[in-house]
Amino acid sequence: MRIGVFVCHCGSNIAGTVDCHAIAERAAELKDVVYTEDVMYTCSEPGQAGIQRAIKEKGLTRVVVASCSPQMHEVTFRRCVEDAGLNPHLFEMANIREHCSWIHDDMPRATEKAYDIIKMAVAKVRTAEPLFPNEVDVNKDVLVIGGGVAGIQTALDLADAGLQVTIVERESTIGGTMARLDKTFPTIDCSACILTPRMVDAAHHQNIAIMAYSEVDRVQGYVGNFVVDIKRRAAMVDWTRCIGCELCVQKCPAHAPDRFNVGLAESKAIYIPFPQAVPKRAVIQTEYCRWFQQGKCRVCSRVCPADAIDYEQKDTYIQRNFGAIVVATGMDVFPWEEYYPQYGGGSIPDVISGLQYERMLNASGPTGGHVHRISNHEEPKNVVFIQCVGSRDESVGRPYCSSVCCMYTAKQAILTRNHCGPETNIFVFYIDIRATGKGYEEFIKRAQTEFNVNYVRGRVSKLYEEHGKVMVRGMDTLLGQQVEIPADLVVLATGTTSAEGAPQLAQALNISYDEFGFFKESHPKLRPVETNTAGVFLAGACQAPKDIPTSVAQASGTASKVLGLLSKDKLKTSPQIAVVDQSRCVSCWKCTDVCPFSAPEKQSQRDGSQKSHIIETVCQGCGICVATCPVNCISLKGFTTDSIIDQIEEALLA
Amino acid sequence: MSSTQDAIREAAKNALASGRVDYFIGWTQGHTPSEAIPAFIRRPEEVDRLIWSPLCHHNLVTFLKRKMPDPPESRIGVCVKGCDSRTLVALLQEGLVDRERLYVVGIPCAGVIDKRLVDALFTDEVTEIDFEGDLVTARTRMGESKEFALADVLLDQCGGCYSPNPRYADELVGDTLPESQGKPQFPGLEEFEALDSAAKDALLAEAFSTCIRCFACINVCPVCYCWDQCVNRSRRPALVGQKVDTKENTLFQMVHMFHVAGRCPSCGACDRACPVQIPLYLLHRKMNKELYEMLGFMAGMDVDEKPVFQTFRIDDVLGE
Amino acid sequence: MTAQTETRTRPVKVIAIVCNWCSYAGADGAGTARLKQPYNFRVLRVPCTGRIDPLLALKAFQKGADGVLISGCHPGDCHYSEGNYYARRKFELLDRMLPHLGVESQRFKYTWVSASEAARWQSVITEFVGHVQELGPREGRAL
Amino acid sequence: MGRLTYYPGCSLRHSAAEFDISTRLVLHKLGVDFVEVPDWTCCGSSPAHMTDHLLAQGLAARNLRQAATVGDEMVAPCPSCYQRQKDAELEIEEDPGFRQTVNEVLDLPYEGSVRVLTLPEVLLEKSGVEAIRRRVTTDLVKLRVVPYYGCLLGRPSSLTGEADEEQPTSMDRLLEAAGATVQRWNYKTECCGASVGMPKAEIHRRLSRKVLDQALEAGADAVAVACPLCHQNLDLRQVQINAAFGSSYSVPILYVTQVLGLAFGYSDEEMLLHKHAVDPRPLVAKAIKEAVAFREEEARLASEHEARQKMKEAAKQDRARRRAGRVPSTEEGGAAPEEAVPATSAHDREEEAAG
Amino acid sequence: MIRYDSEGAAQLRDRMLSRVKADVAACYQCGNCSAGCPAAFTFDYAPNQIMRMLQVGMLDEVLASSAVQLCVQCLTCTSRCPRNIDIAGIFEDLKTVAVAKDVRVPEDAATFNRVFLENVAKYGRLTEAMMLLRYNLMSKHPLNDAELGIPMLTKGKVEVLPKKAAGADEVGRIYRKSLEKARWEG
Repeated sequence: MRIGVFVCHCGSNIAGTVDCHAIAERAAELKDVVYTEDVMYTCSEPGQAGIQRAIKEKGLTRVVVASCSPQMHEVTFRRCVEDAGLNPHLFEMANIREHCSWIHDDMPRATEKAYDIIKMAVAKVRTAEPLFPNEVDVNKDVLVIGGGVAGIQTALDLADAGLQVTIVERESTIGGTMARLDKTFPTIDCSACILTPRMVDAAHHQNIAIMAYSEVDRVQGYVGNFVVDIKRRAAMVDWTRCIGCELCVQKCPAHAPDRFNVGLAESKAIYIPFPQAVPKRAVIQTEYCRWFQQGKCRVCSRVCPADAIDYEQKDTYIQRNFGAIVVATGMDVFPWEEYYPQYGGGSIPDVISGLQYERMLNASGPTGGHVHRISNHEEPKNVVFIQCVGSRDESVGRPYCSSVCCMYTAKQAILTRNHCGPETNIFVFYIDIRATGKGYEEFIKRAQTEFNVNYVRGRVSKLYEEHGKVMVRGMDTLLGQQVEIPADLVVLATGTTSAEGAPQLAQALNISYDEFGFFKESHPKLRPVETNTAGVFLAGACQAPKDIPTSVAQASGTASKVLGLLSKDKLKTSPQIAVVDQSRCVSCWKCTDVCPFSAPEKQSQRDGSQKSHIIETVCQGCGICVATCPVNCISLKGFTTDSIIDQIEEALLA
Repeated sequence: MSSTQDAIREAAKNALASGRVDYFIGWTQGHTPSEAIPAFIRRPEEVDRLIWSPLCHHNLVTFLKRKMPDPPESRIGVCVKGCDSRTLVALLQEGLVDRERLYVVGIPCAGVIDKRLVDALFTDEVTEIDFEGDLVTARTRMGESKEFALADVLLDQCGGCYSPNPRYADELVGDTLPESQGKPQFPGLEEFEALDSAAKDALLAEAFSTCIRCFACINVCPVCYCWDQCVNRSRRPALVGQKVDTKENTLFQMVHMFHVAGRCPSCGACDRACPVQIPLYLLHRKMNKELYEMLGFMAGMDVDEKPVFQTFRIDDVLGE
Repeated sequence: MTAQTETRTRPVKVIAIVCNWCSYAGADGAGTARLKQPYNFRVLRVPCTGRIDPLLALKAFQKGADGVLISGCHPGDCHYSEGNYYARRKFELLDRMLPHLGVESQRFKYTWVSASEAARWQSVITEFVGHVQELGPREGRAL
Repeated sequence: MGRLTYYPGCSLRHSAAEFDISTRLVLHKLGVDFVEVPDWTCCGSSPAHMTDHLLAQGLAARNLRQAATVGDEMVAPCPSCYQRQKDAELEIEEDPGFRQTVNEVLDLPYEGSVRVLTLPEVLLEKSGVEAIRRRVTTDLVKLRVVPYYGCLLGRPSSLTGEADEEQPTSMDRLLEAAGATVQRWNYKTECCGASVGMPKAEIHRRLSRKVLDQALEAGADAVAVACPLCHQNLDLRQVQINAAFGSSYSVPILYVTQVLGLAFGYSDEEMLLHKHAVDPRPLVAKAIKEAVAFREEEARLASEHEARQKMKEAAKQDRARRRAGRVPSTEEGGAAPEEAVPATSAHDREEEAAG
Repeated sequence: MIRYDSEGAAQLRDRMLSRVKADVAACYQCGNCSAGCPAAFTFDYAPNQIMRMLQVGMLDEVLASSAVQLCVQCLTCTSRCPRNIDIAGIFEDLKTVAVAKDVRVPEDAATFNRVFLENVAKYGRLTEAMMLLRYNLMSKHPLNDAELGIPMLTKGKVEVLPKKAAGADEVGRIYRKSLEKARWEG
């Protein structure tokens, strides 16, 4: 056995706290280590070439690179040693950056620790065995969860490339948040004019199937072979018959809050969110329907020309197979009413959210695009915008920046000027203005100059009603003065949160999410659209708050990643899976009890007995069976019990 | 007592005569009337060898575990006491014995004798133990004789026994005893629990230092069935070192303890089998107490249940 | 300084066995954020806490570890769906039994740190190593 | 041991005697057992904690120690006293080292653990909304009040047990249980400026004026408070406010316990209403009188409604009888069912007139 | 022009972290504390400006400010701070620093506090009339609140002849011991 150890300086990232040269020299004394070297950047082209040269010239049979986290560069170095003719699993990484140099500052102690980490890696690689991947067939259909602008973009890109795509959308129409917006920044072009053609494209694309009013219920399987149960919610309307004529909506006598218009108007119990809905199909909201609540009415059933109403409809479940899954579940608006009692908590009618204001500005919205006070329908003289409501506010548990509010507030302020004329005073309370996109800063400047919007630097502490006005008590921190504005309309730049149910979906998909419910990408810079679960990808605001340009760009990036994955007919599976030493198996079947994937099976032996056998393509390599097997006859390749014990011993050896 | 014994003989005779079983496992008298030993009865005529008395402490379920019975297809009758039955249930829970090939004779048991307590009362070898109601008379080879109350020489776990009646049986002989009420008792732990960490460490070190790795505890354990493949014998993986010293011996015992966790009902067979008198009951019973407090779980109570570590509940209230 | 006081004051050795998907990534995150941590712990990466046999923790103590930390994904978030649920039961039992095996309860901990909880990793490992250091190096005999 | 102790504090002894008396009477009426903290002394609020931390906690700890000799809970009606003692309770409980430090300045050490409660907490926990409602004898429905919590009864919510520091609800619930009409307003927790009241009159005048203004804006006739300092600022100093701003406020300021007491049937004298600078007695008398009239009117309307319902029911039965009668015999036959309806209605009207 | 005092700033930050568990460095100057402050109109510096001064170590200027003395401790700033900083706690601590350092501020809070506490130290319980009288004398506003005197007296709201409470002597000792300690440690 000939082990080579390469210690990376990572510029000063490691060498700043760890004496890389010294530990490279010391490592040469370790058993079986025949070659060591410290390198400025191991991952660089010359760094990798050096490793390959050493493998050939020194006849190395195992390689350890002490550098960053394996999550960063394990793949890189495995490919590197493979290109030099070594099995990629005869390589081990020692993480002396994230787990050592970056968390310490005392060089002697950090160096000692780094050396221990290298010893552990050497111990592990010593018992490593060459591993070879299996190949499985790939299903080339793609599931896109969420039909907002990101989901639509990914679906169209994939469908144009020839893949079959299914969009599963929770609402009865695709379109997502963007469908509710009036204009988009920084161009002030009409949101619907951009989006609805794309919605129609998706609906008409021969490679796209849209399953609206449906939810992902359960996900099984693995990359290339996901098995997904989809729940189609009962719409109480037979969509194969419904023609979207809206006759039922016109005649329905039962009123319901209009969710699409964020409560600014009323809708009917039978409901089509907006005229350009795709698919344009009606849904009965049973909690408001007279038939379901009181057992009388059935007006919709009588007026429907297509005989589509079906009061007996039940949720249905279908199972489909996919090779890859794109999550594009988008965002929700921060529920400010629950968190900001100092702003009236929703009890002051003339204090509205940014999304409500979008609907108010919209020509096809509930006010026909007329800006007025909610309380008395008068045109407002003083309009106040308050930024960072539900963003950058730890007192409501939202420390992050929602990234879109500065821009949409500027847009809304400009539109307010257009709608209300020059006499209206427009104020924007801001803390910092974040205008980092193309043309964004210029847009803000136009708001301030061309549209005469008064930007006030400071937060608003309280809103209260007085003499028919909404009193805005704020601070102009640049003047060092408290300010009070008697406002007619207050628009809160409500921040973004993850979509409702995001954690549950993440759990079904086995992907990570942060404390706010945003899904976690595999690496923020190097793998921004992948997740840690192979075959599951992210697009749009479900990963972090994003504006439309960024969501769409990411969606196309996601599509290219999916295409890359599905361009192959077979996928290599990870060889780091469990394997049974049948000569030692005592057939206790505990492994079959605990495996989440049903990978262990009973295999008949020549002597008539049965022994456990693990189906290689099903095993995901978690190792639960390994820890459960009483005789330890199952071992997890790459993480054998002996290798763990060896590492523990090395770590504890003085 | 003798009526129970007769009933066992009757059950065995019927099972053998009808061809229901190939052989029947019960207890018979050992070399002297001071002990009972397991008996394998193959013919109806032999059933009179079977006995029942508080000397019948052996857990016969041990003979049903993996690689036993021999030959594998044989059908077997077996006697189980309340505590024995729970080990049988544990095997049934895992599907490791075929209940179709078993004929289980269940015996409600009011407690068995801890022979070690009797031996301790004499300097000479006890060769004869008689029972008369609650009175026990023991005689030695030299003829010394003492009388004492049965309750004084029962196994400590028998007092406050939680399952005196078998949890699983095809036929029940003798009168059922009142089921215990309330929480299960885990006797004999108070003194140990009260020790501080260092004292416990010292106590265990002393106890395990004498272990000779004879595997008696493991072989006699009815729910420990890996035989030659036991990880304690394994050199690869080298979880337990083959060196006989305190540290390795402790780990050796830990392997047994953690491997039977969730399936061990504290029947005490290991404890009685140990030739160097390591108090094996102590940690096993302590573990079962913790498991009870942790999940409200007791091993081998219900055939339809899964052993706790082969399943989970999402809403387990454990940890943070 | 006598030999005895030397052993009593030497830095303790802590083994942290963590799952690849959550806690290892959380520790990586802590590194990326330059969150300072104690020197005397060593991280061992396994795919899932479900992979960790409680006996491995005992093995670590037997081999001279002064503390053992197990950390994985939060219940419900396991990359393999269920691994940490099994682990939770096993390590709860170990946690309860260790004090009776002569290992003070502060020397063992099992917990959950997600990939996004860099700060939590820092506080978990700092507190744990701190508690172990308070108890000092183990001079156990049985384990 | 195990008893609730009562810490009146300096204000309640004199300037807010009516708060003290009404609190004692209300607790007594509700059957809440309590005993006064023996030999209590000033809690030091607010100068002590703005002067020295140890001094502040020492003064509070002395009272906790005194309370511990007779009980394990302490209610301090004055929110200021409450905050000081609660703060000391928490810091001493959390940090044994600090307990040691505090004990060094005390004559005798404090080793107990007394839980300090706000007055609304005690009323809601030890008695509850239902019990209060049951004991109401005087109808205060025409007494329109706004509950004014001020700073220290709601903030910080971690200390006061309120769910929300911007929108506390404990006083609302108490006043509603007493039968008063509680108006919604935005000034529940705005500061009246009391703690610097004496040194900087300007602050409290402006703030208190705003409170009075908002109360009137909300349609209230009176402000209910649970703090002697708030009371002093709003009531006693209303004259100063009027002088300073040329206003003519005359808003009665009632302690929440006075409202409860009045509802329980205690008299104006028992509730010491005469002690207030802005005399609340005319308002209270008017409200009680209006309530009586209102209830009478309500009862009248209800009985009328009931009578109408009865008649409708009778008419319905009548119709049903006739309709049923029509099938077997056609002798009545001439009367078409269409005609039967107006006939019944006329009958209804007669009966109504008779009723 | 000012020069930043990094060392002083670090010391101040540490003090607030240990005494109030509040990190002044977390302040991002949104001004919410100032916006909601009921007393800020009388301050020379708005609360957010005080926070900024603390961030750069301007302790002397902060202690000399009227803002610290005039803070009414209503906790509005603390409860609404988007960075969860206990601003009122910081102000309270600053008041004690001012007392310990015997900083003279042309506002009367310190005098009021001293008169109040000395009264309590003497009688055990606050005797409002005596305190008022003394305060008005010491602060040289003999007629301050005079219009209240009559209603207070007639309404029976003042105790005319103060009595010493049973625990008064101990209270006096607490007062002296605490301040003694503060002087030594300050």
